[in-house]
Amino acid sequence: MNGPQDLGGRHGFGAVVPEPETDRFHAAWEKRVLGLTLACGPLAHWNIDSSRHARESLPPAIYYNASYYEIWLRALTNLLERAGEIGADELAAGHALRPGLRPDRCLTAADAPGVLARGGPADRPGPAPAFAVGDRVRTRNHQPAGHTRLPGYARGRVGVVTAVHGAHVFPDHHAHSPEEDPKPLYTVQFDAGELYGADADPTLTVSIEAWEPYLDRSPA
Amino acid sequence: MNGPQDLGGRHGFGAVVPEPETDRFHAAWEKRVLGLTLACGPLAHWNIDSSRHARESLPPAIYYNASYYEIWLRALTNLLERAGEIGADELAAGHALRPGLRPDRCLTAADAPGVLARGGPADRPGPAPAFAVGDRVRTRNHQPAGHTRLPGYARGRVGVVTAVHGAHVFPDHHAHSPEEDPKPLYTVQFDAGELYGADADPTLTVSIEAWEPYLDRSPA
Amino acid sequence: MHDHPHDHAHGHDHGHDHDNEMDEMTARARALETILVEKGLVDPAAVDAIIETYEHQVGPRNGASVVARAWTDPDFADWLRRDATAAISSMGFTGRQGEHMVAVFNTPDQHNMVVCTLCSCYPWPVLGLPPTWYKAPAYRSRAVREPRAVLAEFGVTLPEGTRIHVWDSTAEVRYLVIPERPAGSDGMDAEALAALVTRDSMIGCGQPARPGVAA
Amino acid sequence: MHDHPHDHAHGHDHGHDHDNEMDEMTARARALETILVEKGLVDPAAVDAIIETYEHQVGPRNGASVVARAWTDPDFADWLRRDATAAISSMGFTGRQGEHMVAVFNTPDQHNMVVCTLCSCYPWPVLGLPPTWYKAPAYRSRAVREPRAVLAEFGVTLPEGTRIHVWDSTAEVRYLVIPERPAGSDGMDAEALAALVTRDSMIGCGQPARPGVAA
Repeated sequence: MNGPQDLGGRHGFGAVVPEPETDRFHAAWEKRVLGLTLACGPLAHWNIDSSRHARESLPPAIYYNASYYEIWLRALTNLLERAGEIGADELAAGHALRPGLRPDRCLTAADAPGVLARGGPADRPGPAPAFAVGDRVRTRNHQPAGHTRLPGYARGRVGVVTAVHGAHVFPDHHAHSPEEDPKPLYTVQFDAGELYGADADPTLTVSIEAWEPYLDRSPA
Repeated sequence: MNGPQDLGGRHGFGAVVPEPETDRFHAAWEKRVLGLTLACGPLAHWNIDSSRHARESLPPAIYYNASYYEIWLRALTNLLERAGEIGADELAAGHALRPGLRPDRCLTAADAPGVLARGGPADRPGPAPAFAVGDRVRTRNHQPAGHTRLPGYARGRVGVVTAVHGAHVFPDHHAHSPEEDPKPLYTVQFDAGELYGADADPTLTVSIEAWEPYLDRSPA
Repeated sequence: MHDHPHDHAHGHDHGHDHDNEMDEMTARARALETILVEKGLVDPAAVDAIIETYEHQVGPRNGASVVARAWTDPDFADWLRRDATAAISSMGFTGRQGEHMVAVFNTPDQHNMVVCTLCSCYPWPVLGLPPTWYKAPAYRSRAVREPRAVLAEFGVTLPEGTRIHVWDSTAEVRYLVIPERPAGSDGMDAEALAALVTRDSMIGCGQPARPGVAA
Repeated sequence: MHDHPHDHAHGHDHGHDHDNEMDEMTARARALETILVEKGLVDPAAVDAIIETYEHQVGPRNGASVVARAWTDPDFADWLRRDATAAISSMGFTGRQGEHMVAVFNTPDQHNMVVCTLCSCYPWPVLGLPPTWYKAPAYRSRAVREPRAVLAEFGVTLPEGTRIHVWDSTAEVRYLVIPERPAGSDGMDAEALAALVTRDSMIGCGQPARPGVAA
């Protein structure tokens, strides 16, 4: 979606403010939000793509005024409501008014480190790639109302495939369905002039990862 | 600029809320902001293009949380500060602390209706048009950091010229300079499929006005 | 999470229900006006005159009279098609935000809608000041992409096959939609017809009222 | 105009200076946790364990040891180039947000920078949690378009002719920048070298410290 998350190449957001490497959190609630978000994953009501979609579906007026942990908390709340695990009445009360749906899946403290250390790879058996390293491709004018990982600034642009990663879970599908629908994934590299036109930095190259349905072969 | 004003085709802004035709204003301050904005025009510190640029230069977090009259008030304040007519100290004090620079240009009540009724046409003597009605053109990948009136959704797209309006003041230049730099202006019409790709409404055609520097001839 | 300003951004756009913010906006606007008046840069009577113009004089009844005349006077309709700026000016409607007018005529095959995706461009001399929704992100983002969904929110459903042309006002050209004359209005005079013409129908977000139904 | 939340959106992103909001966020987070714990969906001890992992165990010193080894062990550097996931995993750094690693090596001719324009993708097993700026709109919007201006805000100036490659993490592939080994570090062992490697240098927004200058 052409939502608030699609930030590459946009103007008006001001200066970057560096921060010390030793800063981990800026408030205790941020830690709880991190922990809650990761602890709720094993409830298996959503996947990484649908959770990203929940974040980018926040209204732009909210998204641009929120810190990232606030975005996480709002999206987590929305995901839990949609899953039927919590209700607006419970949020207003600050207490559970009904039992949970999947307490059997509750992550234990003992299991937590193992879950984090295992992670969740996204590569899958899937179709053979249509493109090879060195191929010229043009990204499609792909801008669905739903989730996508093709950023707006790289839409309809000609680039070169620089890596083939095998088939990976396809987010455009997986954000809206339990089906993983694996598609070949590529790294595609663009000259900045192709992305931004006349006043681009001539020394800049940008690459994205792009799934095969984002791409068409481009004449040399 | 790829700023918060560039809204065409973006997602996430929710439903349109109609309102009665008899609603003119929603608060008394809105009237004053309208009046102040128009009354400050004759001070001639800025033009319509630089005032639009002042509005779109507000940070997205502010722009998307503000009503349009709030956007006007913020932009007017910024323009007056930049012109040196007011200072942050005066805004804090709520009173003038120095004389104005151009009180000689102050719009009188007697002159106001005439100024509004005259308006300010944007057509000028200028270069002959390079394109004619029926020509196929492609909009450029034109996305300057400064002001432009080529919306992002219509960038790099093929359309047809449906009207030639003569030369008009060129906003991309005029927003940043007193020079009007007139350029031929066209109406260019696009099929929605060209703008939005696969899931576009097949019954939809969209047209924009485009100045000649936004356009290249496109092969048929 | 300060839900007050954020979650209610929408209500805020309408400005009805936020007394605190209203007070703050009132204070800001008043402070700026005070400073400008004290500096001699603004005459409050000129501000009053501008408000009077757009609150009570220049509004959508101007456009409605243009539309009604187009429905009843074929020569005027032709003139509107050829040179809307001149035709509209001949009725006394001129000035700011109406310097370069184009009239677009709805037909059974094509519906026209007007938007300014980049700001709030709108034909003031014929329609007055734009409504809040016209300037808000929801309309500006969606009109050029999903006009049928937008129309549904205005209670308008077009036949499936009708083509929609959306005019994005990116320059100083301003558009006036001339809706189709409603069925059952034969024999009505221009004044009666003008009463059927709604503001929204001249933006392309509504239809004229039918005779016998209040506009 | 409620400047508190709006004008301070930026400070808010940093969360240092807004006690009121902080309190509201604390209340919201606490309410949600209470509900989830009461429902048996979340074990607060598991939340503690997750926080402990990313607050005290998994952080940029992991990445620094990878970089230092790459500087001192050519076979390992080759392995990193060929299969960073395996090479990094061999040092015990695995898991969430590090499942598919790619190491990109700075050279005198090319500087590498990493961003996630669409959200906050970041190689947690080697760098820990991303800093606030990495997740904020300013960095996400500008890194792919004007990286030199962004680098200047980090105090980094590259020679004019240096090419910059910005890697936008749009999938589950995660990038680790291997900066150039600083001059004057000959003879230092891996542990001493790792102390020179800053977090920002592994994102491409900084350079390693020079020997004798605190990292």
